[in-house]
Amino acid sequence: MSYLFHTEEDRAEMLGSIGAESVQQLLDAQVPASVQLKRPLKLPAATDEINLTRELTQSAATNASTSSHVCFLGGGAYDHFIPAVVDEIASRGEYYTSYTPYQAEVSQGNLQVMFEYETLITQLTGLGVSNASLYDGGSAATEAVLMSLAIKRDRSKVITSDVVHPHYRETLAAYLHNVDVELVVVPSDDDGLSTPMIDAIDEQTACVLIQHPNYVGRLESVASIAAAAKEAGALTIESFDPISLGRLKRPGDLGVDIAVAEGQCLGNPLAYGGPYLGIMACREDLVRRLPGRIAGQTTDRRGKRCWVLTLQTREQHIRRDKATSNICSNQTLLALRSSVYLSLLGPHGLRETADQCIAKLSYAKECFEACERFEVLHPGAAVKEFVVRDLSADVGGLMDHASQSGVLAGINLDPLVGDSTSSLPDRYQHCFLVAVTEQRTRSEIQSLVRTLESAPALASPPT
Amino acid sequence: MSYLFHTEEDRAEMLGSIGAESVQQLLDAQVPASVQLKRPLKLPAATDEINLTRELTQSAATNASTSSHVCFLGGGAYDHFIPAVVDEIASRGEYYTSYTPYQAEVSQGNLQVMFEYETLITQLTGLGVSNASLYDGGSAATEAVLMSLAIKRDRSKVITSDVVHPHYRETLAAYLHNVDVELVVVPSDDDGLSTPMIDAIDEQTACVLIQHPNYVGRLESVASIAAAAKEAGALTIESFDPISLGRLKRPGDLGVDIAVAEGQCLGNPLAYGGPYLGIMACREDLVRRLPGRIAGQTTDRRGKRCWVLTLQTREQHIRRDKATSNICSNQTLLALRSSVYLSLLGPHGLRETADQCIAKLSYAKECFEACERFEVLHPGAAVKEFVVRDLSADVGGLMDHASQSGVLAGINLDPLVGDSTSSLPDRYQHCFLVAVTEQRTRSEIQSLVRTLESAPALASPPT
Amino acid sequence: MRNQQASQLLFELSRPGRRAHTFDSLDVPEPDLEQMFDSDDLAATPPPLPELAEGDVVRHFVGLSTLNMSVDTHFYPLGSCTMKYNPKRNERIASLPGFAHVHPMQEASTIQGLLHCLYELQEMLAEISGLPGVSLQPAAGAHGELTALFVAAAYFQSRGENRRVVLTADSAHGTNPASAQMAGFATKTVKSNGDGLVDLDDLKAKLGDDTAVFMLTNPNTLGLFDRQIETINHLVHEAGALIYLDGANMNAILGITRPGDFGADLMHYNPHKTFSGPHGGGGPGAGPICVRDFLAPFLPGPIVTRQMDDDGQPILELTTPEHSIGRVRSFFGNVGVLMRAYIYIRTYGGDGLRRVSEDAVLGANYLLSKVKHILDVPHGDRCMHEFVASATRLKKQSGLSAMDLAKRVLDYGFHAPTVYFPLVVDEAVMVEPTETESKQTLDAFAEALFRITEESDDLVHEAPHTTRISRPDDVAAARRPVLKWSDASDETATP
Amino acid sequence: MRNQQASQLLFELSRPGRRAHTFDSLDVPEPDLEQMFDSDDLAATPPPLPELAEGDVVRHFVGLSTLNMSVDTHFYPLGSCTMKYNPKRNERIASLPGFAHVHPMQEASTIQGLLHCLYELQEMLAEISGLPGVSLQPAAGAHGELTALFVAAAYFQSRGENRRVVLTADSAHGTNPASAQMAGFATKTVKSNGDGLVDLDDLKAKLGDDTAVFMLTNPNTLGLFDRQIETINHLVHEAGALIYLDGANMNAILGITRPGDFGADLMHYNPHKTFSGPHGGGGPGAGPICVRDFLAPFLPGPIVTRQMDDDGQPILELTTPEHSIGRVRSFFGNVGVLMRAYIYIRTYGGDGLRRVSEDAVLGANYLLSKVKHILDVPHGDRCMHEFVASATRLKKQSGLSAMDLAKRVLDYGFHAPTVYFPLVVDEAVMVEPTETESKQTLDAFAEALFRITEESDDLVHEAPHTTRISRPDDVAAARRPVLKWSDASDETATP
Ligand SMILES: Cc1ncc(COP(=O)(O)O)c(C=O)c1O
Ligand SMILES: Cc1ncc(COP(=O)(O)O)c(C=O)c1O
Repeated sequence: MSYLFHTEEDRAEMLGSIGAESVQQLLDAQVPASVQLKRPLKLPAATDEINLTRELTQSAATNASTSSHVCFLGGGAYDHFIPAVVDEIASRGEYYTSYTPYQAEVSQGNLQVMFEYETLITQLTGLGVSNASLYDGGSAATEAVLMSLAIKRDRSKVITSDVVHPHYRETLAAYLHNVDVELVVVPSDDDGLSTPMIDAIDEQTACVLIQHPNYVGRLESVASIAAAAKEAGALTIESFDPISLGRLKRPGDLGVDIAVAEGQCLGNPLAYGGPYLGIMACREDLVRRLPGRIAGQTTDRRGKRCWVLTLQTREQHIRRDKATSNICSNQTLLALRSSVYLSLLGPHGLRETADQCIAKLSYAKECFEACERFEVLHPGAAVKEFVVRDLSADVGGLMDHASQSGVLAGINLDPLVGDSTSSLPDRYQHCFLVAVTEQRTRSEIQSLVRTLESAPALASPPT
Repeated sequence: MSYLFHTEEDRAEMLGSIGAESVQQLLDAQVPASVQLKRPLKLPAATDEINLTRELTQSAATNASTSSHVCFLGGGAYDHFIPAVVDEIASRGEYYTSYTPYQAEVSQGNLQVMFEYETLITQLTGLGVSNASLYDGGSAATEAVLMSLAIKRDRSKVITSDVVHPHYRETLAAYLHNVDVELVVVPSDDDGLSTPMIDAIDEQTACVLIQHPNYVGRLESVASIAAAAKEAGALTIESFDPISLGRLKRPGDLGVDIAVAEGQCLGNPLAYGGPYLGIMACREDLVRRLPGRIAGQTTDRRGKRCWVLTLQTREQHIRRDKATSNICSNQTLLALRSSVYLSLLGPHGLRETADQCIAKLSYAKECFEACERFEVLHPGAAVKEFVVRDLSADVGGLMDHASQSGVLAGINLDPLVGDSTSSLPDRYQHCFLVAVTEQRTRSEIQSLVRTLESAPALASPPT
Repeated sequence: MRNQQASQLLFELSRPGRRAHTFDSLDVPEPDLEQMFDSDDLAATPPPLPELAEGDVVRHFVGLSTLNMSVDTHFYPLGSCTMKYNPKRNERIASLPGFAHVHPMQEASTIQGLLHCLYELQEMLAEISGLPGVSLQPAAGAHGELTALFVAAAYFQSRGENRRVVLTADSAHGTNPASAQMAGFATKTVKSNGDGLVDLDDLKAKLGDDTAVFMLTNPNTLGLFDRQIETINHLVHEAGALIYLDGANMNAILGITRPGDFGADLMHYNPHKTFSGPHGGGGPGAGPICVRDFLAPFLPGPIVTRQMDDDGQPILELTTPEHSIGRVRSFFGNVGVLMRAYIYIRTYGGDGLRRVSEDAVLGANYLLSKVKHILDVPHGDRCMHEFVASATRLKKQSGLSAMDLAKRVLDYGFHAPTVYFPLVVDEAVMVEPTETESKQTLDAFAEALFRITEESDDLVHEAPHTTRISRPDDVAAARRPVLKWSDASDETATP
Repeated sequence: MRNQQASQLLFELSRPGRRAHTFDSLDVPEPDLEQMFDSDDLAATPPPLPELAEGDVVRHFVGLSTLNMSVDTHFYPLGSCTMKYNPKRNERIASLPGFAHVHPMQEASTIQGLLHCLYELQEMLAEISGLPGVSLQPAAGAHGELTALFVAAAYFQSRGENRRVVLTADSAHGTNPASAQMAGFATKTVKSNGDGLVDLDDLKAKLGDDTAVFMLTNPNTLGLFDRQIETINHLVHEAGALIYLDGANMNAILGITRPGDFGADLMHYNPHKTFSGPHGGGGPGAGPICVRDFLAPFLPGPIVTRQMDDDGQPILELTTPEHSIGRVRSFFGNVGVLMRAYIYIRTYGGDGLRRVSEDAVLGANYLLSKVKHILDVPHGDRCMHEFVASATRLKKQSGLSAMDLAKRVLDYGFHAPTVYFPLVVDEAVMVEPTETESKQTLDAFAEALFRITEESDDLVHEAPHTTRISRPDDVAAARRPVLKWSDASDETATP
């Protein structure tokens, strides 16, 4: 039956050795009859590989995907190209069917990969130390805030901005709900920038959390904000876009203390939101408060260089309720994928990828700007995302229209506008967020704009 | 550039060590200027992975395939299910990027796989020995004939039948064209059986080549034919269908001397015809005339069981023009896939697969029989293929109609009917060959018949 | 047969100017970056990543992979981790573009097939647990614990109850107290009794008005089902608190008993354990949670719900529960892992899942029946899906620790059991064979343990002998952390 | 770290009743087989295949894979085999359902995308070779040789010429004479001269009225380009014979010189060498052939041709040449391998391919410049893409043979070079580094060779020491062949 091994003969022999009549007898001896389930589980019937493969292949084919549609969706998850090498490596059983490297002697592969990943992340961010991964960009941003609060024990204010990723802020709010911390979301200025945040920083501030480029694609004045935070004795957390660092300055070079990112863009499939990769790096002196596993270098009994999990006293399995975080399973396989991705790209490939995004985004912006119907909200520099306003249609309907023509045109920002801690400001009403990666072609961009332009307009535009 | 390694610095150092100014100088020293190409090759420009992947993914999507269409095509290549395990194993670099196991010490994986494959094939066929693979079913059938001719040096007649796979006969004819051998293609009887062949066997006959089930899906009287051949001192070669052996008697149990098969059905992708797997097994005493590589068991210097390429004096790299065949590269990776497939199926899975084919074929036959428009040519037992006649339409047009509705309905036999050595007899005019594998469902079969039934009929049916 | 270069680091293989990923020229105009960007924003040079050829990258990472033990290559009886066979069909199906290449911000209307699977998975998890409210959002078991505690906190808050304490068992996994602390609770530890079960007196003593949740692992980390469960259930609920079930050990009880039926109010699953999601060298996992109906309004959103359209056709939508705690991560959840769980459950069906647990219990008891002749097994000769032996006697007799034993096991071609966990057993050796190992393998493993106890102490002390490295110096690693390559010393190659 | 069970054979792992692949019940009526079939046709029991669980199968074959060296894991300088990096994008793209799951009997109208690629590949191969007629049908290099000889035979037959002899070089690969014999020709061997090139006098002596074809390898198996090529060309054609080029060494001359331009009338490619098709542990390969225009009518069919439809859109069709020899196998050809070649050529383009050959030549000459200080290299210090050294001096001095050297190389983590081929060099050591290896790797390999020559004779004689097995007894294997498992002795497991 499916993946089971024991033949009837095996079962009999095994029960004999145990000295039991049946497995039921073993269970009855342990599980009170009163709590045993007396009926079969009500689940769909067992299905063989042929039928399940057929059924789910057909089901998969009903979903729009980046294979069936041209994707301009972003907002923290991007349709960047995944080189074939990444899939080939990550599909090796020795990687994906192993556990956390608790026995270093038979886990040197995973441990070296983790050590290399950590090094790559420090190279990428310009910061001194990286952990071996967290769950995703959103929880990583939150863990960075918790880490800051632990470092700045006497401070209880966290400052962020309304152009930081709505999901990240919503996560942060959920985590902070039961603890005695004030979360201040500072409104961005008309240019979609978080600079006003500077004025909110005070002596009570443990940390500021900014995103660069921010959710609406704008480049923040990270260095100024970090300088102001430092001045006030607060820590600066930057949520960065890894691809953008092919061209933009690194967090470590901007005065940032803790850098976090969603690592999906580094060779990981979109997979409707996960598993993704939470990246986290920080100043070297903060390492003992860093959450998550860390691999480090040491030597074996024969003096040979090797790798181990280290600084484990930060972790839950040693320190229980005193740990820096509760994280146990992390995203090692995704960290592996990202290491392979970064190794393939190298410095020049990363720069070229960023530059291709910038060039194609610029072209897309121009195409929208050339169109009467649309307004590009924030002109100026951007790496892979920008906001377009269309007053002549319901944005949801517009996006539906496009997806029926095979284009995933953008993220409808209307549902994200509001006045909760996680909302976007009103300025983004009637807007959508367009992401352009290096994969998009000139003709795809042209057809995006053409498709949207041809969508029916509302009888009376909204006010 | 793509997969190259040398940096400019490397190049300079390497040239320095060689003592050459440039690679061009190295070339000029060896390749006469008169034959050097003075212009760049006229090939499409280099294309990066992103663009090539996009272009060819789009190109692939334009092809009908068993993923986009329901496939009832057979004729020696079948849409059997390929378990995920097969792909996973065969995509391991240690298998697919290694060479022929010339250094046994670092090739024990491939060698053991070959030895296991050979054993599996002997278990499957009931014959004493198997080689490690030939190119495909067609060339394997031909090699078996050449092998028979080499064994029966004093005989020069080869007998086969007009219901043996047309491609196999065409291949055989091409190979025999320059040698002094008479190829006799005996017409089948009205039931599509090759029994008349028996009367053609004589003292000059080196071998008979039959296919069972034959090209039109009929079960041959293999045992009688083999007995007659044996009586006349000739060898019997059976081209079998591996899946059918889940239910049918094995070649070795029918008195066959050499069994060959197309092994595509054992876990290998259709891939528009190749690479496929030529299976060949024979009586143990014929092994020294067997073409192709063979792995055998031996011990190492420490007495440990191990595997090597053996009986190499049959092969071209040792015996050159005295070899049993010229084959060098074979189909090891496909043999691996088939070994994994057979290991997963086991005796019961193979039987169940055959039985599901038989049941679904029977159902399909009934559906066609229930339809006035169609005639099922040969009633009676069949494993996975049968012939349908439609006098009311041009068969080519009928098949086109079906494929436009997402069904690859069958092989149009009209183009194969004729009077060359490789033709099918006239009885198969206006016919098509339908194959039904375990993958087909009741509703797919129903829609096959419905689709064909709904095809426009000819104004005046052919005569 | 080792490729010597494979022990080098990526950074040591790097050569300036070497390239793998290259690009065709742009098909759009090249913008003037200097003009477009503020010069303060631009980096003069890209990050100093290594420069490699594609062949370098492949050989490096393929080579490294061969230094790992894994379920695909070795028996991996790592207690508490349920290292069962990871089906290849799960990998293939979950990787189809229609599942794997779907953007998380796509509208529900464009992904009905996927949402159908996720909806069914919610229903399945509810049925298996006996708890009707399901959130697929958490990214791992620990994340599920945390999320459920947020839910519990919101629930009590909604009732105006100020319950600030979470009780955890001393045999619990470290994530339990860590999650409780992170969720803003104070923690108290409940002791185990001599049978390895919850010490009821201690539980009673610690339960009070301020108790929000008792976090229970059942079967617990000793592989024992707590037969006092009804009493526990009564006591905790009497005190007005909730029971949280750490579902890491669900592999023992699928279709046999349901957390909802034995008193749990909230729980998480580890689909990467119970439902064969591969562990990926440490992750990803997923941590879906199930809760009682009265807790469902507090679950994080979105959740997949089903409506009927005008034609009576089901339409799947994403909704957020009324009093939702919000969200605990970005986007929907670890869909890739969840899809594998879904495929796994579809493969077995209800009877099959029960059989999975039965075979897991059979295998563990069989191995226990052999191992008890080799090592002490302090908590009796019956267990559920795993058992915990102790190397204390061995340590006394020959100075060999659980660690020594574990290291020597590696030489026999098996991964080691979990050691030194749970903390309530000295020199713990925690063995979980899972249902996807043959009797032959279990016999060979028991035989290896036996042989090791007969071997010379030195041999075992110095183990492992056949692995790439001998025991690493953990102390030096922590004392003088080297956490990234700068120009770490190179390996020299001698065969 | 070796899993001991991995050395067992599938058949030894088998247990009656164990199952991997299982089936849902039939969705059509179950026929009565007894009634349907003649009882003579039915087997009482299915073939006695092994019975295994899915986990058995995976662990077994994954385990075995780790006993192979391969390009993905090791430098593999196996002369004549062009073990270059096998690009992963080729694997991914060729495996797309629209290429990999196409039935060979589909009508051309349903596979225009695929036929477009194959058509372009024909054009590319014609351009690279300078020979316009192309057949993609042959399944490997040797099969290409045979097919081309059939074409030559048909050509001469069409002219009424009775030419029954094929000349092959003494340095040629064994497939050359074997193919000639199989194609019905008599064979004669042409000697090499002292420079390792064709001995022109011997060629002249053997050329005659009865000569059909001279099979030439150029660059030859010594890695030398025959600079007498124009003379050879002249002599052979003067005699009314054709020149066949064994294209196994095309990796040396892409875009540098073309067989059609230096006199070849027919040739094969080995896309699994030159165009990066993986070797699969021995195959599959492909052996497309290119011929001069006057030979094209004899090629096997089908061939992809391009027509324009009424709208001027290209339509691809399958046609059979007018005087076709028929076919040499079933169906179209080894499309999976051909698609990889197509993708490879598209990746590099024309300039890129030339660079491939330049780097192959550079790498080989560089390695030669190092190795010549370690071993004798009888044919000078310049080569094309490979070179042949000789261990004769070593043998005289220390009794170490090419074989000993090769075995010891394995211990250094490299695959061995080809040894004892070509036959014209004593104790031949044939090294082909390919263009996809770094200078570091070449240096490490040369260093290993050097060290080996300094090592104690015994150490080298007894090599390899670090592999799974020591040297196998080939003689016993051939003398008492054990070619299948019956109940071959089991391995016992001691670490
Ligand atoms: C008993 C127990 N609880 C909780 C966890 C944490 O689960 P995860 O690693 O998925 O976060 C584990 C994992 O090892 C466990 O064994
Ligand atoms: C020089 C030469 N010719 C011909 C061949 C035969 O090619 P294949 O193995 O593809 O049949 C080879 C393969 O090793 C070769 O090296």
